[in-house]
Amino acid sequence: MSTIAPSTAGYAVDVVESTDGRMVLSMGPQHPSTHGVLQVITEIEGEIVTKASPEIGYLHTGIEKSAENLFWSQASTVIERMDYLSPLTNALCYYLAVEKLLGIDGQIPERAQQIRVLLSELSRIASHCVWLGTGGIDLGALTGFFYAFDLRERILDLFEASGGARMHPNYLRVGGLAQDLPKGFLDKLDGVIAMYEPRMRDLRGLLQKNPILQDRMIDVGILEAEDAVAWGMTGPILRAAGIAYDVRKAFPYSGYDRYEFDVPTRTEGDAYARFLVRLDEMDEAMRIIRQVRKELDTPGNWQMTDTKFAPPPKETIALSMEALIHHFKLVSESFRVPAGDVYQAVEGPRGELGYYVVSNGDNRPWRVRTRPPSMYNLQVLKKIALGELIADMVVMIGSLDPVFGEVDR
Amino acid sequence: MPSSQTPPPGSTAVDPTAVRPTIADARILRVTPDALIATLRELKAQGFSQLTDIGGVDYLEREPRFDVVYHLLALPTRESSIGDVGAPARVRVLCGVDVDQEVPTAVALWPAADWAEREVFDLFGIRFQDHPDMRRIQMPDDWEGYPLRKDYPLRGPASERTPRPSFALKSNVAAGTPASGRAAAALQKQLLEARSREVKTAAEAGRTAQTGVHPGASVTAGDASAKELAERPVNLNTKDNA
Amino acid sequence: MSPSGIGYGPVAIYLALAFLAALAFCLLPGLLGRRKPNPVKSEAYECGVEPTSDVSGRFPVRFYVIAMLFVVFDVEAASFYPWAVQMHALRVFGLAEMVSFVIVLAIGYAYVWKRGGFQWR
Amino acid sequence: MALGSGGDFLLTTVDSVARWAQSSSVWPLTMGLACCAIEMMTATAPEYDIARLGSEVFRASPRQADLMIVSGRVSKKMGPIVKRLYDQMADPKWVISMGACASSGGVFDNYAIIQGVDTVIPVDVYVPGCPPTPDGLLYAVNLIQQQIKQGGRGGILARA
Repeated sequence: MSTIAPSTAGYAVDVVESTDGRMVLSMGPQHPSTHGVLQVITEIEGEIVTKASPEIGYLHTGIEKSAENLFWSQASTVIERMDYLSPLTNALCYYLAVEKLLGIDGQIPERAQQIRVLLSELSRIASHCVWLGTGGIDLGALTGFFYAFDLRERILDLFEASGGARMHPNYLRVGGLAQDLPKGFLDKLDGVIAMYEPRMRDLRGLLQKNPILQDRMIDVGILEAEDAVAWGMTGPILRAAGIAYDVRKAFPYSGYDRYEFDVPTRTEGDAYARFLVRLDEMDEAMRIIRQVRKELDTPGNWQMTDTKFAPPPKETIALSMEALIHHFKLVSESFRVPAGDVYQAVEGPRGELGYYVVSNGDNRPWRVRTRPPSMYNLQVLKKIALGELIADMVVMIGSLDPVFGEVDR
Repeated sequence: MPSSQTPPPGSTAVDPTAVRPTIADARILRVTPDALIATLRELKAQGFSQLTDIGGVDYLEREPRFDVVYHLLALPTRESSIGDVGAPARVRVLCGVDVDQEVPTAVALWPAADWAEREVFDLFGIRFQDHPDMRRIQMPDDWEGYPLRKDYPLRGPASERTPRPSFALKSNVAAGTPASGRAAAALQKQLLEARSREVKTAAEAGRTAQTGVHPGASVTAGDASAKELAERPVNLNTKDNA
Repeated sequence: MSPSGIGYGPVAIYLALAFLAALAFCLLPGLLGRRKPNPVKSEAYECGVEPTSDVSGRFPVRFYVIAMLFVVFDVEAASFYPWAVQMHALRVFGLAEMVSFVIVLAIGYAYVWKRGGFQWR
Repeated sequence: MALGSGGDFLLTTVDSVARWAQSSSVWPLTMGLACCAIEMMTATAPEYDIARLGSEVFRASPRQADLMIVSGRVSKKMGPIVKRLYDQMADPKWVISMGACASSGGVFDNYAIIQGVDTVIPVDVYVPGCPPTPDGLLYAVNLIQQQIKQGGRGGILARA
């Protein structure tokens, strides 16, 4: 009985058979700048990459199998841990799909939709902060890492205030939220909004017109609009190639059509274009947050009152018998979702994050298939890495911004 | 694990895709594997320029058993503003596949299909004809079985289950973390004696003697292979360690 | 003792001490460190997997060109130090000497630049 | 080493100096796996600043690292690689199993995840949390420093 998988010799290392004179190098699972456990088997001739074959699966967690064995509302625990840079976007997309299957997607209260929009824009900024920080470190810009992570810290305080945990707050539920925003939340939010503008000015001043970064990023990993679409690109990479496809504009969900924001695009399609698109996206996200902030002052219902899905308020459980029965039934055997299948897409920080959820009428999902934007974004490395210097491989991986919890699921 | 009430008979649909809730998220097409490539090529000609995802679903009792789901999106392929993009049309092509039936690959139409098809093969066992690199993508290369099939146990085959070491071994105190000054030192001395007794017995059993081994951490794995490490029941409350 | 009185004694001691310290840092870890060899530890480290290909293949010539250029221009930069220290003492003569030195090397630099020696591709 | 009492005194002081030096600069290995890796990075960021414990230099190669922080879930495919990295680290070495997934498989009790990295490599400190807060990680590094100072691996006397 082997307690661990067999030795590494069996891995797909001999995939790239080395033609004469070329060295096969494994930019392996443990590498300072692969942003996670990615193994790129590169065949190099001197400094030029002649063949790059990314190998993934080193963080395969079987999340979709686990989700099939959990109740509908429990499954969001494992699903949130897929894209751990913006967990709320995953949970939001999954719950929107379930609400569509239940047919209650029109009855989500206003305030719940506003808070969902607020939190997914905040997690977009937090995720781009991590991309900016680690991308800067790859190119030697350490100060950017400290500035960006400090801004992210303030945003994580908001998540901690909302759901209780910094990264995986588990704050969403079918039909709304787990609880209302705590008392001091809106003041903290005002603090973040006030702090954002000067901090972004510092970050742009540090990195945007930095000649070293410009030399390292311009004309590296070029991807035209045609190839971007064929390789399944969505999100900042597609918009850096010139196509302004944003799921929040194309298929508005959770009340996004009420806010105006525009979709930044570039046309060069190289690493620097993606850099600029993501920076502008952070500003657009903050623009939405300011609009949502105005709406949050009016209190309202944060959870559907239909107790078939939402547990009754805690205080009523001790008082009324059927509230206790509802609560017990929901907790012990969850609710059932009518049979059917649905595909729901959401604009994640890395692109179109989709959930193809199939239910056979049971109280557990039959199948939860995730459309992982990071996997398709990463796959294009095979194409754009050919003929580039091996030092630029680091810049390309950073500009594709893969998150390996989502790539390997 | 959630309670194991089995759903009342008849309340679960064998083929959920046949039951069409009123959700207008995409146009649905159902094809068979031999008509698949023709349909995809025709859809691509109609303007569905992006294959956003290929997913597999295992409907256990349904005939055909598997579904390979192609999600297509009609995106413009050159620079376009938000207005040009508008609300692109979506199509979902469901391709019913039997257990040992092969599906033609779509890599020729969209290069994005490469990894997606490898993943469907890796997790469902559905092979794709003349795919450039038909290998496992998520699981180790020599893994038996296809994990996302409904008859594949959640925790994997019994042979792969790693034994859970006793909690005593894993507690921080056993790992030498000092509770507090004097108590910690006393505890450490007791653990050291327990450890050295156990090491002595191990030494008599012909194993190499290890002096000064850190309490709690079992022998450094350098010389003991991982398999032996996992099976050695290092348990503080065994009889002779009392 | 040389006429200026101090002589090179202290310099020699200083160099010897530096050399001994360096030697100590190299040898002490080897002596005092523990030996716990295991088969995997002696193998080459390549990001966690077995090394994919032996490195005995021929290196492209481009590496040698870059190495030679670096040596030439680095030594050139190093030779500025003695002049910089004694700049006032050497006055115009030193300046003329250094300018001619730089011009000669600048011609070589321009030639290499035009021939594309610095471009990797 | 058969030394007179004077020799013992000399060696124990050298040993305690060696332990002090080793415990005040425990260099971790950059091996970020999943969500815990992001919290590990946040621990190096200015808010929590692991530099105060002397561990901010994250070495990329196991040859120069003393501490392996297993930050995230270890999949069956990654298991042998974690084991190989551990074997290639120079002695004395310590392991922090960061987070519930590394310590016991966490919420993923399924076919893909090794149920606890201590079935693969010996672990010194387990950090609870999913992911643990950065100050949880700082406390774990602090525990490692105490373990070094109080005996066990490390120093020059303990040959193991």
